[in-house]
Amino acid sequence: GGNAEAPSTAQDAGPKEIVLRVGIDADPGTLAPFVKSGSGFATISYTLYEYLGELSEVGGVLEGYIMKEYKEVAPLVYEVTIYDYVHDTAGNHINADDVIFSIAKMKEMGGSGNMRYIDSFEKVSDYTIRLKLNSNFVGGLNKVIASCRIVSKKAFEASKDGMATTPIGTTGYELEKYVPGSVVRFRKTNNHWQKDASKLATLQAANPDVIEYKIIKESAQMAIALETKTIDLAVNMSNIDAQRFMDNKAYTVFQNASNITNQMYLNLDTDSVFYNNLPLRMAVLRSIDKQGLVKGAVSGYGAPLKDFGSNQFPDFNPKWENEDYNDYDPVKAKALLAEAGYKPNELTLRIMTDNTPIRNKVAQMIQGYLMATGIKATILQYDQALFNNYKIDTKDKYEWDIMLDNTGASDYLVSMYRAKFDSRQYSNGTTNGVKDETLQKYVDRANALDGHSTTDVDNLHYYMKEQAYAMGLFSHITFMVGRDGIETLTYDAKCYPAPANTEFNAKY
Amino acid sequence: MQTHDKAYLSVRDLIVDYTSDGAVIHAVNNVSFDLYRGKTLGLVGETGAGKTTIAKALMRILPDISAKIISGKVMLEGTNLFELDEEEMRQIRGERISMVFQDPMTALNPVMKVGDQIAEVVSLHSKVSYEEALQVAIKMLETVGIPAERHIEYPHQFSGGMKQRVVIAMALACNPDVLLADEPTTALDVTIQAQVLRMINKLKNEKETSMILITHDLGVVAQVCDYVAVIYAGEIIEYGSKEEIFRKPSHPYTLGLFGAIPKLNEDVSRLANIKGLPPDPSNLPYGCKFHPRCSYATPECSEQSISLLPIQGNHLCRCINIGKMSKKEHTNGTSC
Amino acid sequence: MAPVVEVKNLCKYFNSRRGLLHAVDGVTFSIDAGKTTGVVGESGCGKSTLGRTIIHLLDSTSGDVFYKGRNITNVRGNELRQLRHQMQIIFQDPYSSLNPRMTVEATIMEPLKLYERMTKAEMQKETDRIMELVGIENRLRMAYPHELDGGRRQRVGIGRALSLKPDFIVCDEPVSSLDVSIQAQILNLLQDLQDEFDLTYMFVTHNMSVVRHVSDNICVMYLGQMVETSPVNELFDTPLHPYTKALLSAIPSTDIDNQKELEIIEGELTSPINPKPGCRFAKRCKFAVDACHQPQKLEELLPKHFCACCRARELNGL
Amino acid sequence: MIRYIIKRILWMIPVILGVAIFIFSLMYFVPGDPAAIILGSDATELELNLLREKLGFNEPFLTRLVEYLANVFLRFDFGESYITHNSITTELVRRMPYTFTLAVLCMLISVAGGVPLGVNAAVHQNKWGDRISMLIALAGVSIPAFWLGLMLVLLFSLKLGWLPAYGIGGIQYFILPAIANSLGQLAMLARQSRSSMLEVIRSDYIVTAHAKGQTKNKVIYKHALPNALIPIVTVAGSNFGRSLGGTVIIENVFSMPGIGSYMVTAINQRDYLVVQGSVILLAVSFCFIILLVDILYAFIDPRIKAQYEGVARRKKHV
Amino acid sequence: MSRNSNSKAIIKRLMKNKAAMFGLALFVILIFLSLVSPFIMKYSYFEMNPSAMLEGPSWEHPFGTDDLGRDVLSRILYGGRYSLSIGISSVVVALSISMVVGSIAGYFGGKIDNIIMRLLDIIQSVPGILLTIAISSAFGSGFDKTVLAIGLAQIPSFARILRAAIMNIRKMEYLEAAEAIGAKRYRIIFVHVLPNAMAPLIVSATMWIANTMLIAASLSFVGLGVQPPTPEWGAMLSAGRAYIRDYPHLVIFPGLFIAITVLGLNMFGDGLRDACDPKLKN
Ligand SMILES: Nc1ncnc2c1ncn2[C@@H]1O[C@H](COP(=O)(O)OP(=O)(O)OP(=O)(O)O)[C@@H](O)[C@H]1O
Ligand SMILES: Nc1ncnc2c1ncn2[C@@H]1O[C@H](COP(=O)(O)OP(=O)(O)OP(=O)(O)O)[C@@H](O)[C@H]1O
Ligand SMILES: [Mg+2]
Ligand SMILES: [Mg+2]
Repeated sequence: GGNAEAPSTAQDAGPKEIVLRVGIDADPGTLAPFVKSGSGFATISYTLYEYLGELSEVGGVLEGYIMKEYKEVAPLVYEVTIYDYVHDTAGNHINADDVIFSIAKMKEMGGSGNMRYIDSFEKVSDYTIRLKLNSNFVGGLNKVIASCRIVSKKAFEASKDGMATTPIGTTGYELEKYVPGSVVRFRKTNNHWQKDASKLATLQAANPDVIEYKIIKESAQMAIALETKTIDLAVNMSNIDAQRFMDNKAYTVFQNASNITNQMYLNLDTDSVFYNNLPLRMAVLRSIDKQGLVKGAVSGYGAPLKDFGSNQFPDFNPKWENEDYNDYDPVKAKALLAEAGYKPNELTLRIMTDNTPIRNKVAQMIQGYLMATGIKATILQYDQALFNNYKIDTKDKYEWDIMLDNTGASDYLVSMYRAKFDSRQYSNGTTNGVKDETLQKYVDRANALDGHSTTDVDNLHYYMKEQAYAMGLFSHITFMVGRDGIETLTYDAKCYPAPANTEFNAKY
Repeated sequence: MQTHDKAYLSVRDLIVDYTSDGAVIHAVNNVSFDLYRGKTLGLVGETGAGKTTIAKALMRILPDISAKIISGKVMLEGTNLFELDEEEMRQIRGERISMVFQDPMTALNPVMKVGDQIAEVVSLHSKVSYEEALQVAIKMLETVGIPAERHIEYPHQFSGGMKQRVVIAMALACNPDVLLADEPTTALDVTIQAQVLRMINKLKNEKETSMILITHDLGVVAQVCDYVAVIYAGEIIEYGSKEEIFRKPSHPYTLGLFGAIPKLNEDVSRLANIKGLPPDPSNLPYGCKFHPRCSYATPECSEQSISLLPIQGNHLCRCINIGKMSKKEHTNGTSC
Repeated sequence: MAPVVEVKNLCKYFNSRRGLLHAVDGVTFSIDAGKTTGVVGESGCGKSTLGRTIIHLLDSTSGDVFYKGRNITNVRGNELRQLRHQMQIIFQDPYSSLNPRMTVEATIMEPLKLYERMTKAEMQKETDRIMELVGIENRLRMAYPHELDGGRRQRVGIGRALSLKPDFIVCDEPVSSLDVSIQAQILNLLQDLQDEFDLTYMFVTHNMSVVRHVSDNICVMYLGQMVETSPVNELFDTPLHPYTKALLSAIPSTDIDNQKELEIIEGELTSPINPKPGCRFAKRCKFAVDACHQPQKLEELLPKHFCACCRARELNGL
Repeated sequence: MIRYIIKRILWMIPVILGVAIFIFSLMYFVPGDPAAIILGSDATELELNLLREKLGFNEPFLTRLVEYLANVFLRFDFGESYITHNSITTELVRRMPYTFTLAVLCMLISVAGGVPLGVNAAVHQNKWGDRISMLIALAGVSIPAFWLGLMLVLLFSLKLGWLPAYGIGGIQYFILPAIANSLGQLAMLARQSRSSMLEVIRSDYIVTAHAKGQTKNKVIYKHALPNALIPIVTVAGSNFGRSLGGTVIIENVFSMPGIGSYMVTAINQRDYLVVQGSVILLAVSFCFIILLVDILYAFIDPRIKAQYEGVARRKKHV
Repeated sequence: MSRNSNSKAIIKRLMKNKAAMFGLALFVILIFLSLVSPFIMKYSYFEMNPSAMLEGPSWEHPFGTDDLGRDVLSRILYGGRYSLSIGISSVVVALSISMVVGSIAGYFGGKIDNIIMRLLDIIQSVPGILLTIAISSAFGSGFDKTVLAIGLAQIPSFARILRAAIMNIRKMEYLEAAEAIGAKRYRIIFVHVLPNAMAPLIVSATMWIANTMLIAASLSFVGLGVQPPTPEWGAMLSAGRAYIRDYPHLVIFPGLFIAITVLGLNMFGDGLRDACDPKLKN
């Protein structure tokens, strides 16, 4: 990619400026580079800052942005070299000191959780730094590289508010206008440091002359904004709203499978009903019609999972697709329930979930499915903050029996297993209290740099399936709707669109 | 009631009803009377007798939601006020007929300067500039004994007596031909009452104003009035000159009224009293409205409607048993 | 005859926004047993406050109150509650003096419930007796105050006061909000009750003719102070204090044959807040001299006839 | 008057301090850990603890409270957001104009619409005019602002294209949100206006005004309305508080970068300092409006002015 | 309390007021429907039907179905239990606490009153909905917590209303009479003061029940309050706004029921106020 040439209508008197107005559904809150960014900033981020590097797409390959190359000098020790002609939009030259500064700041300010995998980092030469990682797992380096936004130390220190409103990055865009909470506008500088187009990574393109982000939090307003032509592209529209534009010639609806998938966890703490009761776990899993969830919760825009995660990743084994993954079987479920020692309607389970619209529906549907099997269920729904609290807080016993959550990864399927089932990260076994050495072994093997073979991944997959500790439910599709003339949209490895990469056709 | 050709204001067959919570209250029933130039008519009666209603009806300022003038006419120098349209009536209010209200504490607008409140009525009825109207107002204030410089003050800065004087000044500002004074002194202390009464008398004499004075204080009546109408349950039950009424009260109710007030200059060991209670105005007895409480009542009293008939000259009374009452009790009542 | 209530130098001050309000200021008088003592004066002169302070509804600021010779100024708690048996009050406003949510029966019975160890039946009987006494028909037993007219309400108030069988009752303008015909009924009732039970009344009013009718002795108050006190006829025949005189002559008479011009006291009642020493009437008094601005003493100028005016002797030729 | 205003302003200090303490304590006990939010769901317990330590969450309550109060009231520093690390003070100052413009506009709309509606209803009591006005008012109080907001957008932005649907810019951007946010208050004001007008219309001085020969309209607007204004102004003042509160919702619907939307984001992120700062700022501005209302009282009602000036009110006698 | 009232008179007047009775009838019908709905409705409020999602009104589903194919009518009727009980219980919470606070302040006056009033000043200077949101975010979401948050935030204004009423009653002579016959203080408060001071509080509490539904909707809007799947009307309304254009029945019907409740309770409250204060009538 990377063709910055916008196919503007040649007949026009002068070169028409291409303005792309993008509606985003969350407030970035700040434009600062080292602050942990929410979904609001994620979209804007690529227009403003560059990373050392990033995966080309979900499960893709690592592309250097500022990083020219890296090499492994010892196990878990890497030397990263950046281009020696990088400069930011204010003209500050970027060298290894700036990189060291940026990594240090990122770590200090907690801008990315991935920084915790860095054991130490130091400058090696003017344009080379040495990174020592502390964990042995596949994709570790990718995570670190793709989490480091690089800015000039000088520029950062000159900014009064840590670049919250006066950011200076190294992309082809410059901030033109910022009304916090409302509008962020960038203008192309035509002075990007990377003049060699062949060395540009996918997301480094700078197509529109002006990109203006508008924050529109109310979902109904997003559609209205498109219809009243006050935005050109709507990011993250609900499938309900998106459907309105599907048959409309004046708009293009972009569908993209999300890298974030929905999972269900069973409480396996020692005092849980599920503990030492495999038939019961199976009964619950078998009660759930994943296809039905797709239909009900996301109007069919998604797919049931055949593993804990989705098939987007390179380490997903295609043969799983046709196998049974504790799939819906109401008859068997009833039998399993009996086998587990419960009479119909004897057992009541608590389903905990956050309050996102999708999982809100999933929870209600699961409640219904369980009821059909003969298990009563109550729903405990918390806002994101409380949900995280109850999820992590293991000082006492869990407040739930079934937890619904989502997990995403940008590189490997096994990353998700590692995130949830690595007992080293949790004081109480895994995220759902599993204390199982075998599982730990499989997780470790599948994630190890010298592991991660098809067999290792298969072992993990089948073991998880047999033990029924948790289950992947479905993946869903995200919708971006653009007005006619927007040809292609590009997404990053976390499935956020990068508007600077948008390609337009003549109708725009 | 015989017509007096010099009658300045005459009221004929006035009937006013209120509706409240679905019940119809017969507040004024067939009231007729005349008012002469420069004379004062006293309307005397107990609470709820309908005195205020009569006065408000004359000015057509009854609450239009609940009150209804059923019939009657009010002739002011030959014009029937009830036939005027609202705009013409407005011209008459304040200019030709004005009213002093029962409670001086509440009759003044608390957020307007007293000077402005008086000036308002002046400027409504004469084609003078507001400045001039204010000058008139200030003069009126001085007339009632309030220093001119206090016209910029608000009602709350005045005492009760002064407020009543302001109200009177307001009522008199346009030299009305008829003044309706509704219990102008009931809310006041005796010493203040004396001041106000004296002032009313003075103004009346100077300006030849006709006045209707509503009160239930017979002392005030004796002090100020020329004629007296005793009202009971919305009817005039006795009418006459002050002398006639005080010397020879004829209706049993009037008699009772006189007997019930302790006298300053005389000792009785026990007050005569009227037994029972005033009738429920929504359910008035048939015939003589007083008969349930009357010690002279005969069966006829409840069988026919009783009319107001002259006993002597202009002295009218609504009772069929006057003749039958013993002479002794009669004189007893008048011993004041 | 021993006085039932004696008041010595009683003061009651209120804190007000602008200063100390001398509602009752150094009042001394006594009330004879079985008699009615009238207290008159203009609105706000402290009549009600005096009555309420005597029966301990308000705490006095200073001075003493004696009941049947016993100093009750500082009684508290149970002792005070016992005293309530003997001293009662009837209020001016029959509308606000009855709890709108209590029936006639409940109102009259409440004091009995509070004190007497009576059975329910006894209380019922006692209520019957009181209702008959004050002339309330038995059918109104379960009626609420708003269903009653002013006269009947006042009877209920009287009944409530009587149910404890008090000796002494403060009547705070019990008839001034009633119509004349009803007023006469109530006055007669009070009189009958007094005769029957040998009650002692302190009768507060501003209606001179009423006070003349009911009282044996009379006290005239002006701005918190007692200016004159004497037997009733004496006061009406030979008023000594200029204020009393003015008050009497300001009352319009119903005697149309002897109409006199009403006498006017110029000016109005001044504020009782932080008053200056001396005669408080001086400002409105046509006889005022410098000596009037000195504190005045209540002196017995004629037998049983006290007056607080330094010029009273001279003006009345005594 | 000036002294009164100064006194009131001084009194605001403890009130606002109280608000700060109150909100701080409330937020202190909020479950849901910002550290968990900041670090996301894959944080380890160790990391969480480190962050808590860093953010000072492990300090005792009082220490944190005192430190917070000192920062807010001595250094005018609301701290920095846990999430964005931005200075909350800067952010609040930046967002304030939008929120206030919106709230003031809301107040204007509700007054301009509600008062005439209520007065009209009162004047035509129990007639059609009254019924229709009150039906409008009832509809107003029963429609949630966000629902109305979206409906207005559909009509005026999408269908008619008259007004912008969201965002900020000129005054036209504020119109729809202001209408949506103020309808409920307009309705309340209409009801209040109606009932206080009804009360006033029954007053004697209104009859007096009629008796002077004043025209109906003048009586209503010159005599009645000014007297009915106190409760109306009171409601209008508290409506300002409601408008401020309403911005929490309406700013989100209309994507306005005011304090309300700032606060909602913060609540969901457990960004306590932001929530505290926003609430304190809104409370302070509400306090000022209440002060303004109190001062306005003095201009509406001379009696209140007199009170402020320390001249006691006319005494009321029973 | 058996001696309870002049309420008889109030009730009599109230019964005569057609609008008030109509309002009360609406409210009672809603309560009744919410109680019997499980027995009379064809569908239960949680029964999902994936083949009938987001259907508009029809004979089968008079109010249509929601995004999970549940019958909206059943949900609304059943949801009345939550909505109405949020209103009623939060009023009970607010009333019980504000009665204590208000009567202490009103009856004892003086310093205690001053302190209480200053505290209320402080709480009241936080605009109501903000306060509710703040309290609610402290408690978290859920039915009981929402009730508490809404109720607690209302205490200051209820306490003030009660205090004002008590201040009025304090001037009444029947209190003096009670004191004169030696009634003890608690008796005076509970027998003579409170019952007579409750009327304005009850009136505003009545009207306020309706308001809680709007507050609940607002709380849901900001992600607090009772969370769906609870078929609380405010939450349904808030959740349905995503469908406001394509499937308006998801917001219109809960909105309508809120409006009916508000209408009914306000009509009743207006009537109650008129009945308590007959002066106001004419
Ligand atoms: N607005 C009204 N609505 C209904 N009834 C009314 C109204 N005003 C007066 N009444 C009734 O009409 C009757 C006559 O009342 P009015 O005020 O004329 O009596 P009054 O003689 O002036 O009494 P008072 O001496 O108390 O002033 C009374 O029964 C009263 O209750
Ligand atoms: N509780 C109180 N607090 C403050 N001031 C009071 C109080 N009660 C009475 N006052 C004041 O004390 C003075 C005397 O009042 P009081 O009620 O005793 O007068 P009164 O002679 O009974 O008047 P009225 O004839 O109007 O009943 C008045 O100025 C009054 O305002
Ligand atoms: Mg009258
Ligand atoms: Mg008194």
